[in-house]
Amino acid sequence: MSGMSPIVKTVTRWVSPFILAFGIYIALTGHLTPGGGFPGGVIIAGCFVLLTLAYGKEKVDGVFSLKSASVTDSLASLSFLCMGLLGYVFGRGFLNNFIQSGFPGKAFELLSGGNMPIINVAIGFKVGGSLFVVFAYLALFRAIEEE
Amino acid sequence: MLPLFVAIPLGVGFLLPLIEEFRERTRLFAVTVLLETGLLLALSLVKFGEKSIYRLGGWPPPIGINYVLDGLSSLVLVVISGIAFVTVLFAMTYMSKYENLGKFYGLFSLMLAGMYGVALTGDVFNMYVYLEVAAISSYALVGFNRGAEELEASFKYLIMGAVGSVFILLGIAFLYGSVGSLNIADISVRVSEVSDQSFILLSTALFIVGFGLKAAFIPFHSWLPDAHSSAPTPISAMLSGVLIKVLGVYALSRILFNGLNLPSLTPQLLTWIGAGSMFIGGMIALGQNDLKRLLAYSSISQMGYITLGLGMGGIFISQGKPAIATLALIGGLFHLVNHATYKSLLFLFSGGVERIFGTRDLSKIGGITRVSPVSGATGTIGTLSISGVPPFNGFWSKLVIVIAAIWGGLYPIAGIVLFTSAITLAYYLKVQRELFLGEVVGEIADKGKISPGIYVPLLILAICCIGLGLLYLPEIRGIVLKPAALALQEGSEYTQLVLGL
Amino acid sequence: MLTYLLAFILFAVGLYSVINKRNLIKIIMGIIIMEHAVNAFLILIGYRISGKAPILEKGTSVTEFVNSAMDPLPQALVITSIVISLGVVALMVALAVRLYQHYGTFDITEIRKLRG
Amino acid sequence: MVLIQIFLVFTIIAALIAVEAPSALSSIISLGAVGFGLSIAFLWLGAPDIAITQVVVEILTLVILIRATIGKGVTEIRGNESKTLLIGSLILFGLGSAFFANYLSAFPEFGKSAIDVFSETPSQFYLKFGLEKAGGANVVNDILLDFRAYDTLGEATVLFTAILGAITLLNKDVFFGEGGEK
Repeated sequence: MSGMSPIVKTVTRWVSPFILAFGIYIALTGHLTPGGGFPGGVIIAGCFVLLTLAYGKEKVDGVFSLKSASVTDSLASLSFLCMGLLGYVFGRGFLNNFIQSGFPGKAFELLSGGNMPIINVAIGFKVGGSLFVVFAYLALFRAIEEE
Repeated sequence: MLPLFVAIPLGVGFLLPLIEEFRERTRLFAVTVLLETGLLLALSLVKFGEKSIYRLGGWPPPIGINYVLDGLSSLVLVVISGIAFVTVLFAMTYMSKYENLGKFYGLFSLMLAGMYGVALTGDVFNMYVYLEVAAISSYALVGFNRGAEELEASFKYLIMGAVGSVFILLGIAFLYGSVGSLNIADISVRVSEVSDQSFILLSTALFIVGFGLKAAFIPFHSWLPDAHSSAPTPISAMLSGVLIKVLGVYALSRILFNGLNLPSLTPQLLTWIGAGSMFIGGMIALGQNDLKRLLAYSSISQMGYITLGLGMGGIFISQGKPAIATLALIGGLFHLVNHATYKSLLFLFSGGVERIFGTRDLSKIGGITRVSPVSGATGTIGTLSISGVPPFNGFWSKLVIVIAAIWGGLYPIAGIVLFTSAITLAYYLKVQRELFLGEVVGEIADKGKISPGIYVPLLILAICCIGLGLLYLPEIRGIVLKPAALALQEGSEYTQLVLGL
Repeated sequence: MLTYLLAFILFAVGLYSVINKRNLIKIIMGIIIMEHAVNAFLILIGYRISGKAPILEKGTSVTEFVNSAMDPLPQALVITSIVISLGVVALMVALAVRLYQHYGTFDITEIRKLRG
Repeated sequence: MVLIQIFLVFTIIAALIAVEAPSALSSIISLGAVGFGLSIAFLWLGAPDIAITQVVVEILTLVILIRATIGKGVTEIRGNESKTLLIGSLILFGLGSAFFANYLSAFPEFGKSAIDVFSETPSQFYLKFGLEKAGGANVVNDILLDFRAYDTLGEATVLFTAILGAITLLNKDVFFGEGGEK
């Protein structure tokens, strides 16, 4: 996979930061506006998929390798579980929204909803990482097949 | 304590692939999972017999999701943990030459988490989600060997399983549309207030098809023999031993008995599906030559016994014969426990046979008792229990089912059960003749010597096969099996426990 | 009423594809279509005539919101089920690609090595 | 309401084309039309969260499907389709529709959700106390991440499991067990 034409590469270079920022925005403000961790994560994954398609596997490897993607995947899943377990440790129950009951933010602001923005970001990373992993594996598999 | 049942396997399942990204530590993975299952076994034994609910996130039942621990779920928890522990003990030696074990044990752990989730949850949609966790990891595990046949079996299983899941989801959608709630206890309160039951019946039908696909009832069984014979041996033991029971029969009966208050005609339908699976599964098993395929078809047949017991219980409940209903339900659940032990024993044993001879074709091998007396003896105990020979546990559960059928006046059912027992005996006698007795046939591979790591799990399960016969004694039965049967029978008790009405 | 029925026709199209097609990719598509149909049905159940999205805006009173917002629970369920179906599709595609590597075809009748 | 029906009819037609189209690429693109049509319908049905999720998930599904099939010469494989199954499924579908036509009165009317029909449903609680108790203005996210967070944990696990399974199956490493690569 050597990548696509220079036009595609240039456009991708300009557009991808915005896509990434949009994905993070969608994930971060899920509790206020439509969106949330899942669509945000898929958009983040889509950004890297676009980069891979435009530039070819080898170029992207340095920025966002397969290994770092699957490490992100595992770590983000673990951090979601840990958020749940923290509630348990604090004696408020598994998956309790303990930050909301401790420090309720002002409604309609970013820092409201307690655990929710944190979990949303964790889910965003998780989904982004795992979907990029599966795409990259499929691409890799094709590359091996074509040899 | 209850969230730990799901949180520990989830944590291990997330962690092992992460460690494998950096280093392949086969021994560490196996020991971690062994410790995990051991811990969970201890936890489920400590919790046995307790009746409690746990509110996840602290929200009261109809609003949040809750765990329910009653007689039935604590029994199922012990079965899952016990079989998982023995299977991991076996896999430690058996799987040690494979690669990607971090992913293997990770998926195994996630499958466990899914099963615990299904066993504990008190919410229909949550049951669907965790059922998917367990099912998806089992699809991947079936194809773990990555040979052509394994992949094909896995694909077939995946398609059938996905269709089943879609049907279950559609059933949930109908149920939500007609009662407006997802909590099982809340549903059972609201269902009795709905005037026109036709959509409840429709969602019941969808549930029976969906869970029937997961449990491999007879018209939906075609994936099971392929999947169970292609999976790595420890996974076959898990799939046949617990997965189809938890995902199929347990989940279905939880929803039908506790949630929908047994809509009319469903008990009859369940009984006849059970009788059909039992009979047809047995007949097909009779013609099999591959040991694992024979065991797989016999699983279909034995699942029939369990479904039949539960269905008969439902019939007697609706006829107003509570005592006999309890007996029939006890029969079904007793058979569930027994089948879990001896079918995992036999699948693990078939793995040992494959190690010794390099093949599972019954016509090409024989005389295993002379090659390896210990595994021969344990295999004999397994076949004798499954065919229902008196001192072993399989006999007692079949006896309870037959007694319930006769007392309740369902003579044709009793006849079918007896006839199927005869068929079961016939095909296991064939296994006896071909595999255990006589001279050594077939080439013995180099690794013919069976190490303790392989036969110790077999011995544990064989001792369970003999020991579980004790559950027939009324005193022990009253402690272990009766609360489980009553959990299904007394729907109001369940509602009270969850909603605190 | 017709609206519910349309969701079911979509479901039937998916089921038809799963049951009747020999191409692995078409079978996968059938399952995707079935899942789409169930999601659509769930959303239709939660629909209220002239309702609004279940997102509070500054200044709306809660009672008015309760009377005018769509049912949020089916929407939450649908997000979950969309993601689950995405996972299942990824797994199915991985298996199909692997099977293609072994057999050189997506035709299911040529893949049948196993009995019954 | 008519608009929703038009969109649903559009998705049905797209689905039929996706199922019957001879070339792989055109049927995958028609499948995309099903997803995008539905996501517009979701927008009309007052579910923006799902519309967004549906769109992005659909794009990724299409990319994965095209990646998997392109260049493999997948054309329609015809002939020998089992007629009995087709007839059986048509009969089942007919029975289902007849059932619907007969008993539809038992189901809540279209346009009325569980909130209108039943009393004290969980949905009413979510709408009433979502902002106050969970703190998010988006009630769907309140449900996903607070009231039913356990479902979301399961959903994240499902995705993790599926991806782990997929990479296990795609892994090229040779292994030494019995069976093995043939």
